[in-house]
Amino acid sequence: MSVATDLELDLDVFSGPFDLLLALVLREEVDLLEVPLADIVLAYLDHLDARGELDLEQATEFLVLVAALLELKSRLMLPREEEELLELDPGEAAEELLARMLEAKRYRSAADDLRARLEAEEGIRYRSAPAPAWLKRPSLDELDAVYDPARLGQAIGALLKPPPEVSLHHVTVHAVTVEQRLKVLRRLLGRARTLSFDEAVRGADRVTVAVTVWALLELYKRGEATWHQDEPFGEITIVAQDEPAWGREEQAA
Amino acid sequence: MSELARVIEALLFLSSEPVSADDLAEAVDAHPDEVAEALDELRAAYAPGARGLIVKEVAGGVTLATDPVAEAAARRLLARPRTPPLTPAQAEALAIVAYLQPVSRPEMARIRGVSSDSATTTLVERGLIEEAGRSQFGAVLYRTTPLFLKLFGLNSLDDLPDPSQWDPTPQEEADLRERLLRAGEQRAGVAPPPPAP
Amino acid sequence: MSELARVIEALLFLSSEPVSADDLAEAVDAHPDEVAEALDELRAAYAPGARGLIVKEVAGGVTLATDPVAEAAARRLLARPRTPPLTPAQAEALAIVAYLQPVSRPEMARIRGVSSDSATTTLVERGLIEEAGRSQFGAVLYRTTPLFLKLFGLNSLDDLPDPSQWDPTPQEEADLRERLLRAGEQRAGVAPPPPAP
Repeated sequence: MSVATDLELDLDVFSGPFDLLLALVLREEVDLLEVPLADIVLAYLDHLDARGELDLEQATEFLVLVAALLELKSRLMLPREEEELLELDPGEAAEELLARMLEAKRYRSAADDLRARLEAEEGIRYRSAPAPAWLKRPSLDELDAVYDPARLGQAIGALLKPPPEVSLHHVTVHAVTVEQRLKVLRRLLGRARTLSFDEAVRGADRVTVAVTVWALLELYKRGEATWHQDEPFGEITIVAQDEPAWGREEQAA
Repeated sequence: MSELARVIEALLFLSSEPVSADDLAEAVDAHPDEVAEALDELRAAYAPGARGLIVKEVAGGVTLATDPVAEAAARRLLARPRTPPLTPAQAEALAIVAYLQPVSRPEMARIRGVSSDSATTTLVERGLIEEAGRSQFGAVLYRTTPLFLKLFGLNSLDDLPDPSQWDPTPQEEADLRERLLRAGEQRAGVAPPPPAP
Repeated sequence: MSELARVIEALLFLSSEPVSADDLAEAVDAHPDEVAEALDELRAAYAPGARGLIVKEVAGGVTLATDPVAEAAARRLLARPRTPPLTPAQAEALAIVAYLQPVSRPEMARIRGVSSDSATTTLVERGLIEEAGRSQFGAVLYRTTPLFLKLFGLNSLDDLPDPSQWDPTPQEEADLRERLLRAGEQRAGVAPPPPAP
């Protein structure tokens, strides 16, 4: 069972299975900016609690999907132009910021003006009762055609085409699992008792690096390895423990 | 004109239904005698022949109505069909009704993948479609009107263009409805789950 | 009151939307000058304070509306407020649409610095703005509706004041620029570069 179909969400902006939310976000029918990702993680933890066991396959999938959503959301929150702004020299940046502040102020004031206008119209009501139907009935004889029937054929023809399938490709592009990374780590630790994290993830993409960290946590939990890092951003050294479990790889799943 | 008569004039103007003397008295927070007096004042102001409007007593209360003097002009103003260009949503809703009639709103929503309520309301207002009874589930059904045929220059519904012109995979006409619904469900869609990693 | 003024009064009463002078002239089959004269006659008959109704010029046409004197009673009779006030977010989103239309949500978000999605949805629901096609990037564009003009007492969008009147004075602008420049230099000079991810 995939976590995407398995995980039921009940958020303010959305209620339903996780995969539907993904599809809606990708089709821009749900605004990712309004989706609280932390709540999704909490829902997932509840989901794990309810199941009472950790399905590594599912955990990996969830991690990858949420990471992709996080990246997407952070990009939305920091539009590209903001990045460009950071690269401007202080003078240019000040001018750019000034222009934006002026623009924002202009429309805030315009908003105040509109509200004042609406208030001034307070108490003025318009009649909304429809005119009697017998007065509105047109005489068909005097009418000319104004619409092209082809418009209807086109409209119905377009509706007959099924839409292209929503591609989740770029969300699930890296299908790396915790088990795969566990195998790699165990193999490496089987050869050398000490290992640097950089070696373990050499040439790997970011998702693989993230999943490797997850696998490392798993090794630690099982008492198969410890690791240490002497300073922030420094090298992480992984050390195999005395009671190695190498060779029992398949059992872990 | 007294303020009470002015207020009552405004209330009669706003209300699409005749208003009873009791309701008027309650709304203006005045004694029924005062309301009756104000109504007399209004009737005098709208004496037949004086204005374009008249005060009418009908079952259930008082109402403002137009004087027959304006009937011909009113027909010219109101009986002219409004024919602004159709929006994409309106064209789709109208096409569905035209080809599948009678058809219900839920069915239209399933085919388009989104609700067509405002498009449908506009099409009814413009007289292009009208209600045609109810489905077995109680949903209002719609069909096109004679005005629709006229404005599209069609002699009958048989003259509707063959959708296979615009449809890449023409099939028998009989299953048009079913194919539309299938495509619509995909559109509204519950997208297929992403491939498992 | 002249017969022409009476007929026009009836037409304004019947039509649910403001009627343009051209449409009136066509409906009553009279010269525009005669219509203008009859409208003056009507305006005099409905001079502010005289009646419960007033003649309003909104949304490109003429219409009858109630005098505010009747508002309290109208609220009691119809049991609903005329129109709820706008929140600041809704007013800002509406101002941007009013001045920049057609405009997309991303553009509104860029100007306001925050997403305007829920404000936009509410404005659409209240009929103040509507969709106006799609931008070249596929984003839905918005424009204001005739109802917007009506409720805000505007005859056309040209009646909106020039927004540059709210811009700061050159002196204020120079001060602001100076302050921004200083802040920018401090950031660039003193603060450490952002940590690598």
